[in-house]
Amino acid sequence: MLEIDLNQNYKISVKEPQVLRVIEPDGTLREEAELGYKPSEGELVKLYRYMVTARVLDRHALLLHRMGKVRSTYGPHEGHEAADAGTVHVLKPEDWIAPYYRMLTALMIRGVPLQTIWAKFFAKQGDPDKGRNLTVEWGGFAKWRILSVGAPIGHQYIYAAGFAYALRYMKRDEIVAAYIGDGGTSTNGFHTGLNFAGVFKLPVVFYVYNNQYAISVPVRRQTAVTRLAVKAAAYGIEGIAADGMDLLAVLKAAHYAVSKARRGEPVLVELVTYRFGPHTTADDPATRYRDPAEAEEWRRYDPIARLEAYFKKYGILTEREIKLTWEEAEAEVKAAAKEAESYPEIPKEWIVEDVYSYIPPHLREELEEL
Amino acid sequence: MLEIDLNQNYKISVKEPQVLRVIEPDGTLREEAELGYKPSEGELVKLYRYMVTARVLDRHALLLHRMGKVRSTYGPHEGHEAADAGTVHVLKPEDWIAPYYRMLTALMIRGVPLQTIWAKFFAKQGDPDKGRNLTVEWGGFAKWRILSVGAPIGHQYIYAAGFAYALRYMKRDEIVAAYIGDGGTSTNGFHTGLNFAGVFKLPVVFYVYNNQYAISVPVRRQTAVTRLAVKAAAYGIEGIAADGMDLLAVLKAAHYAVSKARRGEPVLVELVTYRFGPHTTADDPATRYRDPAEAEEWRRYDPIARLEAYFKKYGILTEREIKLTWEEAEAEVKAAAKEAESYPEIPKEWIVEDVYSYIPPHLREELEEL
Amino acid sequence: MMANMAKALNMALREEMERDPRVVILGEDVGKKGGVFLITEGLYEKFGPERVIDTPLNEGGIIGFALGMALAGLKPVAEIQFADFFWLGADELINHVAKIRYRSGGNFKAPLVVRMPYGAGVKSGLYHSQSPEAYLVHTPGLVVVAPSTPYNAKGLLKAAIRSDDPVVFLEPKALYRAPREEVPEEDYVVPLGKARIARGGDDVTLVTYGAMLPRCLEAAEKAKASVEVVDLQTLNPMDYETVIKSVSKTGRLVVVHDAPKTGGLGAEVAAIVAEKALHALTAPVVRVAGPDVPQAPVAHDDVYVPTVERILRAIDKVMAYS
Amino acid sequence: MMANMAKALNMALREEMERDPRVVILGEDVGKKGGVFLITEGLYEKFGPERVIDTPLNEGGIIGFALGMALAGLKPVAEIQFADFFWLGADELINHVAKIRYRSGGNFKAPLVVRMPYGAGVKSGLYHSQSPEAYLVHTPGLVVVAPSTPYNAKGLLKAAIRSDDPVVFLEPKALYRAPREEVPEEDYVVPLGKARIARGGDDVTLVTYGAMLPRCLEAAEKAKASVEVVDLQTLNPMDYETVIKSVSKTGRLVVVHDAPKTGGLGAEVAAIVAEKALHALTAPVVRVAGPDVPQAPVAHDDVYVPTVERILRAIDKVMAYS
Ligand SMILES: Cc1ncc(C[n+]2csc(CCOP(=O)(O)OP(=O)(O)O)c2C)c(N)n1
Ligand SMILES: Cc1ncc(C[n+]2csc(CCOP(=O)(O)OP(=O)(O)O)c2C)c(N)n1
Ligand SMILES: [Mg+2]
Ligand SMILES: [Mg+2]
Repeated sequence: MLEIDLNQNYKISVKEPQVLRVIEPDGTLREEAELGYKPSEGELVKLYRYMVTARVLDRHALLLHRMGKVRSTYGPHEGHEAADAGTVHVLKPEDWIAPYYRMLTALMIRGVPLQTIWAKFFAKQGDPDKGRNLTVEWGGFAKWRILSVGAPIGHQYIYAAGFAYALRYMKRDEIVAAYIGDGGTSTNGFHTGLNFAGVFKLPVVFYVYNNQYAISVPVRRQTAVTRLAVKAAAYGIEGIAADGMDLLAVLKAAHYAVSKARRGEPVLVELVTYRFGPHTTADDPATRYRDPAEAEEWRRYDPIARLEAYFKKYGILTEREIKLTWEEAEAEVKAAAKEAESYPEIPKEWIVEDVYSYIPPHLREELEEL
Repeated sequence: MLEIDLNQNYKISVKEPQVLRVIEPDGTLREEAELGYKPSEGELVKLYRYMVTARVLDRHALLLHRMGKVRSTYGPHEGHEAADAGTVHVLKPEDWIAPYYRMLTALMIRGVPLQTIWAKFFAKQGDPDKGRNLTVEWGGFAKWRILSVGAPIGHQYIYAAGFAYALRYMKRDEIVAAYIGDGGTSTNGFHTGLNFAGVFKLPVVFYVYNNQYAISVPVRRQTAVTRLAVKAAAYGIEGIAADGMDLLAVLKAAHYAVSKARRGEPVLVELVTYRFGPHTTADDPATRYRDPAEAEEWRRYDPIARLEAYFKKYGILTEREIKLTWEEAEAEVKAAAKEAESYPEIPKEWIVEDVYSYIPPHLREELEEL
Repeated sequence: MMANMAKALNMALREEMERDPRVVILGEDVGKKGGVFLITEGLYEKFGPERVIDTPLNEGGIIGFALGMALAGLKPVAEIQFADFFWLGADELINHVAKIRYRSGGNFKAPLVVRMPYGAGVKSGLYHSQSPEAYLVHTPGLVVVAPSTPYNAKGLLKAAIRSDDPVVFLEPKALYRAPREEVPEEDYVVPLGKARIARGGDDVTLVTYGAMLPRCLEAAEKAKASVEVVDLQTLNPMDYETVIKSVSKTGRLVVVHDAPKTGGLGAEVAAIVAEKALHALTAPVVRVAGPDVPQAPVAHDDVYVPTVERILRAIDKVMAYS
Repeated sequence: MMANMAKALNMALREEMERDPRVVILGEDVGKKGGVFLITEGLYEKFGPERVIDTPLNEGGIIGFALGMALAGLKPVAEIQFADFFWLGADELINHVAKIRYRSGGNFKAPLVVRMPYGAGVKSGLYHSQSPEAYLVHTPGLVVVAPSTPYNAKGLLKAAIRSDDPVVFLEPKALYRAPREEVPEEDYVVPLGKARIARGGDDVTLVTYGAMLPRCLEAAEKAKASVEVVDLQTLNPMDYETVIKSVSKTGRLVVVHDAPKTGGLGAEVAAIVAEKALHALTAPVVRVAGPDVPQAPVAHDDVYVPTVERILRAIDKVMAYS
């Protein structure tokens, strides 16, 4: 068959974005990436503290899971701290988060008490979810303006769009920050959330945490594109990418995206990061699908170590202050765990609550029989 | 809040493709669009005849629907003739079509007898679907290598990808041409079909018939992009666009796409066209959602009239030959309808066939009771 | 005024939108076109594009978007063009809408309505005829409603919109244009969760709902036996007490629906009676339902849908016992 | 060899892939990882990436892709990581896989297998615990299978792969690592469409399947009455004759499953008996099932899943009648 070609004009062409980076792995600020948005040193230090607390919490949760105290499976957060910190910090307190599951630092920043998180992990009273969910499902954190997420991946993108539509309809000046993983970009939720947001010009920022894997599936098996931000093209919205382990880059990208979203221009923001731990406590990457050397490579970019290097380099925090931060976090996290361990168990009767706005007769009958 | 901007380098950028056109509305060949792929005059005339037969069949089906002979609802084809003709012609007979519902010309080219189509429209014996489907659902046309399509929009894109994977796995040198409408681009089938095809580098050409509407919903309400081919960017595959009412442009674009697909490079091809009729016989655009003047505007681009102008201009067919073509088509279509009307009705017992590979006992019992 | 069911539903939507600015409508073609069955006719013109929203073609999108709206405090009424397409939004409906109150410990709720035309009887093949009520009833968290007359259609839809729980509202498309009846122009609701006795009788209890009601009434009329017809109206949570009361009186149960028999709602009704009122039964239970084939082949639409004759045969069958 | 169910399933897959090059596996993490429950462990290494295919994260994609493969003549075995996520592929499974033979007048067929771990009992919350069998059984065109032991797991999966019809294969994840039993390394199949008497008895018929079998056997063992346990194995088309034969002997029926009660498969079993063997019943039917709440809250997983005690109470209840 005769080979033919088409003039370039008749083909789409796409240019991938560069990945925004502000802090080099060794802590040096990049010159060409001068920040338009300048957080104060105080803000950065505050965010750093949250990141440290989240990491300590995360590691402690793994420990308590091994001891059988944290119920069900647990999904580690390590590597995502800067992405959470930067994206949540640029929100106003009235704004909403449509989370995905791996977002401990976000909870810290939103002010969820450590006890509440432990209560959830232990499935005890004090858990806003009433002990119904896995540790990785944040069902009932309405008080902190965190929308409800269940395990099936994707739905948060589309309900975030609907929620944002309603906010605008009610003339509330609030926006939604929605989150998903790289694996999640293959879902219908991703496709339809972005499509609706594009059509209705909704005040939503859509974040993709590209941590290189969906459980064992590497991102190159998830999609043929190499930069996930490119997917914005299909929805007529803007796409940008930033180093998700670089707090300053995340802040800058997120601030830009949020200010666009407030004007009714949704943005897709890819944050490039790495999942340092296993997918969950039920997973073992090293023996199955991932070369441990790879994780070591990525360790260079660790969001917390990087921030510490930056702080030290520019005299923002001393070695001692850093050490103290870790120690305080450790103490807080442990004290909270201890407190939550003493919370009462979830009573049996709660099983039939909240199915409906009332308890229908058949559920009362069924409860009797249990 | 401080307004900031990001350097262009950190944003994706997309260039829409131009829409390929070869024949001007008045029949003149465009100079700059010289064909790399040159069909013979004989081929073009043959395709033209199929297009005419399809249009006559389409109009006659509307008539017989009004008379109550064509069952259920009917979805007119008018405006899609060139898109079908060009895209099917470039396939080899061994290749497969994963159709959508509005594709009469494709059936003509694949050699489906008119009687068979009428049998289907009348829901009589001789219908490969055994009278089970709407006129717009092509369920059982395996003999003509047309895969099965039911009403729910989108699924054809994903099974086309799976089918193509299997072809390659079995080392069969065949490809799949899959079709969808502009409305269909919003579905999960579209999203996941293209995504899988991109990841697995499958021999599929994905056509989008952008006929400007999904029932009453205009394409600008379907998506924020203005050129649907751009959606290819999200899947790491190539996207091109052509005038879907210009047979030569369709042939050129389709030939290019097919030759890429044979090398394992899937392509998304947008064919820009118009749905001249109502969505189906149950629809009435003029009084509800579409200005009749708009359809008149688009009439300038009518694929058949355009081809006739081109034929006359370049001496390929005379006025008389054209007239004859219509008359012959008319006669054929009517004769076939008459024949099919005499086919026997579908027997009651068929209702329980083909649910499974055998008739299970409970279905035998249920049949008894009917 | 005299109205058919399509009009009655349209009245309900209009009145609720007038009453409560939080009520919005979304779906494919619900705007200028007024929906493919014209249930939303005139609402776009009256309430504008912000409240009557044509969406892109994605059922998961429609239901998920409605979920988001409901979480934010609106009262969305989503239309799925045909019930057969709710499968493309099954995750959103079954995994999220139905479970969000539960999974959030009551901290979120999703009081929305998903309207869907359902049922065979209009020769529309395998993808414009399905009756998915059994799937939905097996989903805790959803309220499932099926009106059967213009009067209860209006009253039930208004109740659904005012409900604090998510309601799937299954509209029997075969009855949209069935004969008109008097439908008050005033505000009224038909309460959710309550069956009604559509016709009194002593010998046989016919349990049905939605599209099958007229056929059941006709069969009851024609039968030699005295037939009581129970119209469930709300399919979940079901008013089983009304069913049991009736069967306790008649001793004979026939259930009629057009969804396929196996695993259909008839099974649940039969099971409840076999559990709670077995002693009252003088005859085996009979289910008159669609056969277990895809619902419903165009050429066999008439054969597929339960006919008055089949219902009468079932009545004769249970009357043979005493 | 001695094997648990996970291993038995792995053997079945391996043997079928060796026997027939048309058999391919696809799903999320089925490759190097061997699936989240390791059911496909070692197959990627043995058969390579063309036959053991990690897919992008889209259940409609997985099922739809498998459908395309089956149409072309392959024998795909698709894995849905948890049954709870089949909802994201419900259109592909219920509207297309199940109906393609019918809608094509027999000109196409889709002999594929969709494997899904299902069921509560492992404290995994609302989205890793669901038992969707009733939804699937209500879908003509699908064969629905649930193994209950390592032995029948292997034999049924092999039969499913060789079937000419699409099979949904529901794997009771709570039993994956339950005690091992002898599983022949030779080729054998357990035929589809046949129930088995897992334990003989005279007073009560316990009908169950999948994950609930061990609990039913334990209850039968402990009960004072003589209990016959029917293991359905294939849920649709169901071997109702075996059920009726047993109930005709015992006169008492208890059905046990962990899906929510309302509209569960227990309803269908009860209804069949109420239709075809009402005269044989000396006691009301009793269903022991999950309560009608999302399946299943982590903190209440133990309360949610039918316990041996609840089954024993049900046996006592029906034994009170004679
Ligand atoms: C719809 C759906 N399918 C499958 C799963 C099982 N699952 C849980 S997490 C996961 C991978 C998600 O990867 P990604 O989106 O990249 O997020 P990450 O875990 O890497 O943060 C999968 C497949 C699920 N939760 N939902
Ligand atoms: C999943 C699904 N949702 C809704 C419908 C109802 N429906 C039938 S055709 C149609 C519009 C399709 O528009 P498009 O894809 O542009 O194709 P066209 O009819 O314009 O050729 C809709 C909404 C459907 N068939 N399937
Ligand atoms: Mg990931
Ligand atoms: Mg269109």
